[in-house]
Amino acid sequence: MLTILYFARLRDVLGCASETLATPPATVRDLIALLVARGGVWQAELGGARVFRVAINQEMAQLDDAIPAGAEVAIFPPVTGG
Amino acid sequence: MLTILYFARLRDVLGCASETLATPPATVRDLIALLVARGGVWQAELGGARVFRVAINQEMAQLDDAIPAGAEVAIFPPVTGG
Amino acid sequence: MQQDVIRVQSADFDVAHEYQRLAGQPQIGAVVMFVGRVRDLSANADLHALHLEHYPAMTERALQQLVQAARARWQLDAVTIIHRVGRLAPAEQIVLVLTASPHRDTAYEANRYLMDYLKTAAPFWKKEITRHGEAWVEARASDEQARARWET
Amino acid sequence: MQQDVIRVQSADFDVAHEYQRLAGQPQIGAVVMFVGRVRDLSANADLHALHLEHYPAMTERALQQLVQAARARWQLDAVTIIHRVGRLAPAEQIVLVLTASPHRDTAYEANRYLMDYLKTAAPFWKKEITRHGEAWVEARASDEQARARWET
Repeated sequence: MLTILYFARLRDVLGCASETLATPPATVRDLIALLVARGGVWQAELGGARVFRVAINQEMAQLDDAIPAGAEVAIFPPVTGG
Repeated sequence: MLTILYFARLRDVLGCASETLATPPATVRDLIALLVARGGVWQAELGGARVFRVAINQEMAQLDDAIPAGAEVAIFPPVTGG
Repeated sequence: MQQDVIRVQSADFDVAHEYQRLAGQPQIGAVVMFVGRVRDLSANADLHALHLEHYPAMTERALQQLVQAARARWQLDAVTIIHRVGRLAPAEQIVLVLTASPHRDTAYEANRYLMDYLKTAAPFWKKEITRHGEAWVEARASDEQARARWET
Repeated sequence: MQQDVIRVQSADFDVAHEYQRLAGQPQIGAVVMFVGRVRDLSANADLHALHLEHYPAMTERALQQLVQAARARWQLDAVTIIHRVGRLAPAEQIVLVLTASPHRDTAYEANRYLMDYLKTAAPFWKKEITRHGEAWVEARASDEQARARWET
């Protein structure tokens, strides 16, 4: 199982703070493709037009990183703290 | 008339905190030559072996700067504050 | 002895208190403190507040890693990072980064390094609440460039 | 409105008090504070004290010129320079430089500029009083090099 968290502007635009997937994709790239396939705001936000970041188990991750079993994956806009 | 002030290590080595000259030299270079001519520690400190700084009327000065009438000239080691 | 303080909190912080913990340590020759504050540069005081959101499970871990990376580059006697979250009014404090070292160059550089990475690698997001509505702050290319300086 | 504080004093200073005067000013997004302190890196606590001498008629003038030079280079909301003189024990504070600006890069750079010039152009001299005797501190080439960076 995979938990996905969304933060900040992405959470607001997607209308979703968290969700779970019963059958997790193998990599971040696969996960993003699955989300983009939903179309609409999912495609608009994650389909290439806008920049976003991904963390796996609270560590910054890249598109080709594998998603381990039971992972917490977070998807969020570039950070703006400080 | 010219007032000369010495600070920090230079004052200690020269054994002099301040003095006055009745007939001031035209430039800093002339003043230093006059002091070096005293020989001994004066020559050792101001004759070229060691670095020192000069201020005229509380402004950093160069060797070729003219010394105005009634000036306060300060001679001191490179600063070490902060 | 490593003296690191890393905190994420909604409450305000007291710069004097954080500085005071370095008292009486003669190996510390230089302390640099950076305070980032809620700024409103508009002539009409348009900004009502910032809302600072973060990713709690990740934030402190990211800050810990950041401090360890700075310690790997520089000799530091103490590091403090405090970052606030929640609603913050104009002129309120957002972040404190304190670095203490025997040497001033080290204290300056480590401090700037920490801020440059904090701005690009720690999961905080700002939303502006103005008289015109609410809007998430967009990341700035200049912050990415500032971080990139350290990676050459 | 220029908000400069320039003081030379034997008394200690309070970083919190100096920072506090910036409270409630929403144009200030970034504050950098540098504190230089009496350091003793010897394993045996060799240093009894520093004695800080200065050239009173020149000191404040030199610091004023320094602040004006920084203001000519950067947009600064406030600058504070406080430098102590007299006898200072290990871990005591020597100097505070505070810079406030809308932008963090400006606050960092102006602060470092002020310290680099203060170290080479303001008439202060340090004498170390150790268990082995007294000795004037020699100027360091690295301080001259640090200043030279700003003159290219």
